Amino acid sequence: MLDVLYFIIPITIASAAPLIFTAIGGVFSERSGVINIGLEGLMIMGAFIGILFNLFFADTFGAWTPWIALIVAMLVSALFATLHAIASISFRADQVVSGVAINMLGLAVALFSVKMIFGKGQTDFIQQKIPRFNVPFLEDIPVIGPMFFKLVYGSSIMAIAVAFIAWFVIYKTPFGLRLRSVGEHPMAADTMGIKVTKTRYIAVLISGGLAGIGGAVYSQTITNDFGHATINGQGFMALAAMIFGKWHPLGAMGAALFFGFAQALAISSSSITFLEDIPAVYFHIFPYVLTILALAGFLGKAKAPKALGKPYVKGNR
Amino acid sequence: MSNRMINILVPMISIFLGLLVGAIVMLISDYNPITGYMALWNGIFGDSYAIGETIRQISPYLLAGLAVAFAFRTGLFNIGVEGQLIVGWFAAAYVGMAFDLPKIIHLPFALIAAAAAGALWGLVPGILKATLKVHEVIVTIMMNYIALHVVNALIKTLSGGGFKLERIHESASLRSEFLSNLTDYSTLHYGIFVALAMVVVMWFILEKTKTGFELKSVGYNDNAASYAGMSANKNIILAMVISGAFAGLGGAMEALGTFGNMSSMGGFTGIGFDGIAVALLGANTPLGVIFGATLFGSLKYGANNMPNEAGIPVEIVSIIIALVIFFVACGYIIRVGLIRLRNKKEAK
Amino acid sequence: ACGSDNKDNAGEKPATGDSGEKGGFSLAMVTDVGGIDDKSFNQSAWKGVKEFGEDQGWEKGTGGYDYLQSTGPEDYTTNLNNLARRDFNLIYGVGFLMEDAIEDIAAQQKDTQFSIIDGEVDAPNVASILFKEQEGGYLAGVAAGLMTKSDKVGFIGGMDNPVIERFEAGFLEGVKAVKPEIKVDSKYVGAFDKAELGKAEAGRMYSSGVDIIFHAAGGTGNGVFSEAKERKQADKDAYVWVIGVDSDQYEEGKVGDDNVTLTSMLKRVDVAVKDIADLSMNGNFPGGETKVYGLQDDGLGLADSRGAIPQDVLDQIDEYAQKIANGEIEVPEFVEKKK
Amino acid sequence: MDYVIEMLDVSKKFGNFYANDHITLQLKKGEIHALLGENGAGKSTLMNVLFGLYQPDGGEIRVRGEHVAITDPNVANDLGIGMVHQHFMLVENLTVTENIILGSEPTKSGMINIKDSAKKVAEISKMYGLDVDPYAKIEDISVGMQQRVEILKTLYRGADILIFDEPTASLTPQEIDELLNIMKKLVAEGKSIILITHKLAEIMNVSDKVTVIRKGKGIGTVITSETNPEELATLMVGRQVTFKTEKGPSHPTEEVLKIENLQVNDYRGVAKLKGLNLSVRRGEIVGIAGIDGNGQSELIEAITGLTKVKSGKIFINDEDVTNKKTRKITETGIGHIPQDRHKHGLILDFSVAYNTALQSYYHEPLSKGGIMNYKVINERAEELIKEYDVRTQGTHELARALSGGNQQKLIIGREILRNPDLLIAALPTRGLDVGAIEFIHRRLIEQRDSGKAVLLITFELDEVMNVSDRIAVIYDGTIVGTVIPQETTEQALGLMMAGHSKDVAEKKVLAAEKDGDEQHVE
Ligand SMILES: Nc1ncnc2c1ncn2[C@@H]1O[C@H](COP(=O)(O)OP(=O)(O)OP(=O)(O)O)[C@@H](O)[C@H]1O
Ligand SMILES: Nc1ncnc2c1ncn2[C@@H]1O[C@H](COP(=O)(O)OP(=O)(O)OP(=O)(O)O)[C@@H](O)[C@H]1O
Ligand SMILES: [Mg+2]
Ligand SMILES: [Mg+2]
Repeated sequence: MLDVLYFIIPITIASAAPLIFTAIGGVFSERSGVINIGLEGLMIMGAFIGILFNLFFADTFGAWTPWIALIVAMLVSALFATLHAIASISFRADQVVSGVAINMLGLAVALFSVKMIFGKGQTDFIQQKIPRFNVPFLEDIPVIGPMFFKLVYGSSIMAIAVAFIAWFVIYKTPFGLRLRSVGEHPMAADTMGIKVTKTRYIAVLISGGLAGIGGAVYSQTITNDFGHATINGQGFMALAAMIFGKWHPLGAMGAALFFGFAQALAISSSSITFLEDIPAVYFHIFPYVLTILALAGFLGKAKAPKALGKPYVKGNR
Repeated sequence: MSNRMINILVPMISIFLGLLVGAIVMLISDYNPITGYMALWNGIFGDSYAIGETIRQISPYLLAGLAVAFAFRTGLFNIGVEGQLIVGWFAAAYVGMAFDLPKIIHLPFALIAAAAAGALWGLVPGILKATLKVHEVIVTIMMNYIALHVVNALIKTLSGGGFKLERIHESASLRSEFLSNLTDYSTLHYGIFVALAMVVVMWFILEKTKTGFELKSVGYNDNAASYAGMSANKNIILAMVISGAFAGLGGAMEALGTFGNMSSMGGFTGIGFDGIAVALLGANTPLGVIFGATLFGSLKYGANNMPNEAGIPVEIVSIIIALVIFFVACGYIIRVGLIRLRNKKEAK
Repeated sequence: ACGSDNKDNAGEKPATGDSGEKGGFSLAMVTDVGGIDDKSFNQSAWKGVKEFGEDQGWEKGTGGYDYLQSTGPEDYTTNLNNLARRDFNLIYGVGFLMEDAIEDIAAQQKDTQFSIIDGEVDAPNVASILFKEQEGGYLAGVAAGLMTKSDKVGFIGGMDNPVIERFEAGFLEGVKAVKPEIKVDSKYVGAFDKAELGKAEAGRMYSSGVDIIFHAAGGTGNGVFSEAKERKQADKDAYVWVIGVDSDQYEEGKVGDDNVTLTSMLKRVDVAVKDIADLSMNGNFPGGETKVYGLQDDGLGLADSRGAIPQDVLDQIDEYAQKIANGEIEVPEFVEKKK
Repeated sequence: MDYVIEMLDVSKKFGNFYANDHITLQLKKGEIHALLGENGAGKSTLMNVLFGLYQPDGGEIRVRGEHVAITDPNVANDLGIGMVHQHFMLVENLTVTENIILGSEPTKSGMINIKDSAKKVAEISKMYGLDVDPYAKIEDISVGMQQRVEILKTLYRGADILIFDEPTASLTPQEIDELLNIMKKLVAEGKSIILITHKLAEIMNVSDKVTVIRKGKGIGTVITSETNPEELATLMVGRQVTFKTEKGPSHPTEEVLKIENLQVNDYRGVAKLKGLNLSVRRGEIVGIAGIDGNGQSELIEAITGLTKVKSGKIFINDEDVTNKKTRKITETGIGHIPQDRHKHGLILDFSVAYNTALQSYYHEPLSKGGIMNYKVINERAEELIKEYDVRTQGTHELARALSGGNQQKLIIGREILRNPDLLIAALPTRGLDVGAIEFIHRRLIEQRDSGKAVLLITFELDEVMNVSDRIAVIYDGTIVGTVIPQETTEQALGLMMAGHSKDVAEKKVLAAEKDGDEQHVE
């Protein structure tokens, strides 16, 4: 039993990390009232930029490369998210359509660039990956140590830290209060002198940045190169995690961990002897079915920010 | 400039802007935009074959768009059109191959099977939403993956370990000698008529029937709807079922028309996700969906000719499609610009 | 209006009966979604087409050699048709998913020759190309069986379809031939593009003591490599290996100065493509036939292990290869279902 | 000059329509200046211009003599202008304190200093007698407290010019009294107030001056002490308005609604109705008087099947309808004017015509065999609009574009035209101008006179006294007593609403009167 946990928990955390970043990005955007279904496209951009930077600067930065690549991916994806911000905040575009366009555009631009730069459909493999390491001291704690602190990715720790930071920012700082008020009742915020548009822009840019990191973490821990299938559906899973987590950063983290857990559970149980005769398809659909059951079972209704999806127009009721 | 004029101009200008930016991208990457767009044009309208294929491509988009739009009208976001379409595809392909019936029975049977499968796939999130308030977006995303894996497993079982179902019988096919000959052997099939009929059905349901009145009421204000004695829950389920049925029929287009069978799927078709854009581009109205699907289908199909005729990589084409969608979404700002222009003119 | 004045001839001209007699010969291919550089059969097929064309001194494009990429299954027929209309003499469709499309188009474009890779189509103007993946898989199995220290090896497949099953069947046989008591952990993740699943599955296998994994899982295999590399990086002495598939995946296995790629099972689509092109150009197009390429025809093989496999083991593998080639060993196509 | 605010010749256009057409309003320091006008006259618009939410299309604004351009609410805040909006500007899922400090949050090392803020909020609230719970969430507190939060928001920011846009529309009589006292206190401290209200008594009570606008145009400014409600109403509407609703005696016959020992819990499981009994007969209007939150909403929801009844029975025309479906109950002959017209009464994005069909669309001839007949629906809507004087550009206009008064008339028309045996009218005149109120009252009485039963739920003592034939006072989930309006006083009613039984209340009132008389004698 313990053996199974030793396997499941690290995989859960590792595969949840990219989702955590991205889902929390989603939390920022949607808490400000802007639907962001473009998370997938933003992740793609991040995954691509992360690999690109890593390949080009591995010689310059050595072991620091993957970390700097995360930052660069964050910046580029944030820039890319500006498109979504302009369309949905300033131009009052339908936020869902704009997001769909972002998804298409992200993939197309990234693949086109890969073709132009590498002359082929996918990049080379990076050599400076995000490393796994053992957390000193903590790894020696019996039971817990090997589960949580052996061979962990720095990026996983970051993801969990980001979730807590996001919680702090959203619930404890003036910016967070303004963010929430803008997403709930922008006119009220406006009457209090809060710049609704500016706040929403910032939120969408943050979501772009975090999704970019999410993508870059994914590509630098799991695929190690970038191609057309590197990110497929991760962004939508992050979206689901965000809603599952009730638009709360820690909730989103929990949901992402849950997805990772369901996945790991399916994989590990597929090797249990007495389950061997069960057709593989049951294991393949297990994580998704489990998610639905979990939602139906005990998590109940999620309430979206009230002004979600509605462009703010001064003076409109 | 009348208001009607503006309504027509806005999408035109959006498409033009998308193409313009696309041209710049082509220029930057050393391709000739004129050749490129000529190829796009020829790819869409170049000859009867191209036209036939373009229309063929529009059919599933129409249905996917209707599915998304219908759900939206009741206040539901159905991201699960993709999965509903896949199970519909499977059901139609299965009925098409497994039975041998006269066409007059077989074809409708296959279509109904597809609609029913899609409806069933929509029913699950519908029920969960209505009874347990589970958010339909998550459930439908999960249902997409489940559809993919389950259908692949079914195909494997039914084909005795193979990767595709047998071809459907002629009696279940939407393919038409006549349409094919008319369009120089394109795969154009009768599906487009099914799709257009569904546009009418959606319009009819929403605008003419009691059910439509209730669905819209719940969509706009479920509190007021239940005050008026309507059952919000019943309508949520109904909307998801009808939406799923449209999506399932979208799958039937592929099963009974374009492909004539079903192979195991390496990934999503993408049609369901594109349906979101199709629906919203059309403001969730039946007529609008025709516009959105035509735009999407034409670009998507015509784009194939850009690498073929002008040697332009498909990725640029995807960039252009994305840009067009993007600018169409930004139609509001273009409208504002046009109205300003008009007012200035009138002032003079 | 401008579209009709200056029509591009290439795109407009319908297929005519005399396309074969135009003096020259030309060939083209339609790729699957992966495109011509998928590090898999599309890439290999394009390599064949390109090399053949270059050997003849042709240019890329109409009248020489070319390809069209599909963005989804709905593009197959159109792309095949477009190429046929551009008067290519021989057109390849890459991948079994293209069977139906080729069947349709071949019936319409009777003067064009088609060839389907990995699939079978019964039509007079279609040559079908199949591979005995099981033979390559067998060699991979032998290599794994001889190299494993833990007597536990793994197989990770993408989707469970007949082609991938041949890889698996051969691999299982190969391992068994070396040492029947070696345990093979064999899993399909259900997708070719889910690297995170490949990684998790590989992680499970390595943790359970498996030391060599053979993958036939496309992009999912990326995850297998990254798991192996991480283990290697964390512990330079770790004994973890991956056997690549389709093309030489040595690059994928690099981790610092080490490499986790034991070898790769090559599937030489390029060899088959060139073979058919040759036959066709010389008027011997095997229309209506199915050509099955095996070890004997150089259709399959193992990549250079670059020292990862010692010479004496290589010699043993060669022996097996010999036996397969001359028919002494017959490798089954299907996995014997466990009861 | 000692004007703190001067709006001179201010105009504001929406499209080509003048919502404010050269209006002038001057506010002196330390005065309460009332702004009066019919629904849709342009009061809110004018104030939104002053607060920087709208930009004027003409005219000048001076604050303390200085010409200013109020480009957004920030500027207004800086100028010391605070506004309590007609529709509350509160973020429902935030706490009272968070709403108040929003936009100027005190921080301690990057974190919002909630503790200090809450303390400060508590201080200010104590200073002005505005009782709030700093840590409560807005969605959990009463409308009255929300109102106080709105006021605190402006005070917290140090505003000394306060705009109140219809602050009393949704308050109970007690809360209104409190609020008016607070306003007096505020001006006594040197603050200046612009007050919008439709209730002339309030204007007479607290204001110093009244500016009247009609259809976007300024009609003039009068000194409150030199005018009377009748004159104001005439100025505002442009014709004579009767205040006391004319009505003859009632002739109640058989019972339409009978409620026995009704118990209802709210969604949290808290008991809201605790054994309520009630009976309403044909030919009478029964008023339910009570303070908001004593079970009125639950009572209506239970009767109409919108919530589950825990125990007890409800009969309509002798038929047991307890826990039946809403549709079923409506069919037995109930008409319902809901208390929240935007939430329940209308589908704002539907056309006026569609809204008129909301309760009857499934009947012939509006629909037949599942198919709607929009031609008939439109014709009926046209009739309804005419009969109920709903001012709209046509049946195809969206309900959203109608003013509150017209929306209300639409709902009332819809419900009455269904000819229900029992009409439930919940706060039917909230936020409406005197003209509209008069109209609605007349309709309710007509309904009674034609032999129907009417159940009127209201927080307004005036209304309940004028319109009802019988008043049942609700307190804490039960009816504490039933009185006849002519035989009781507002004071007695008030005491009963605070939970005293009828006898106790009447005795107390008598004692107080005696007290008052005696003091008078001395
Ligand atoms: N955002 C808007 N867009 C267009 N027209 C508007 C808008 N807001 C108000 N109006 C118009 O301005 C007029 C005045 O509206 P306003 O809200 O100022 O009325 P009011 O006097 O406050 O009414 P009430 O007593 O009902 O609150 C309305 O008749 C309406 O037609
Ligand atoms: N978005 C809008 N577009 C056009 N006119 C509007 C809009 N919003 C409000 N109005 C107009 O503003 C006027 C006043 O609206 P308001 O909502 O203040 O009415 P009200 O009587 O105060 O209603 P409430 O019962 O909500 O207080 C109405 O005449 C209405 O026509
Ligand atoms: Mg107003
Ligand atoms: Mg009002």
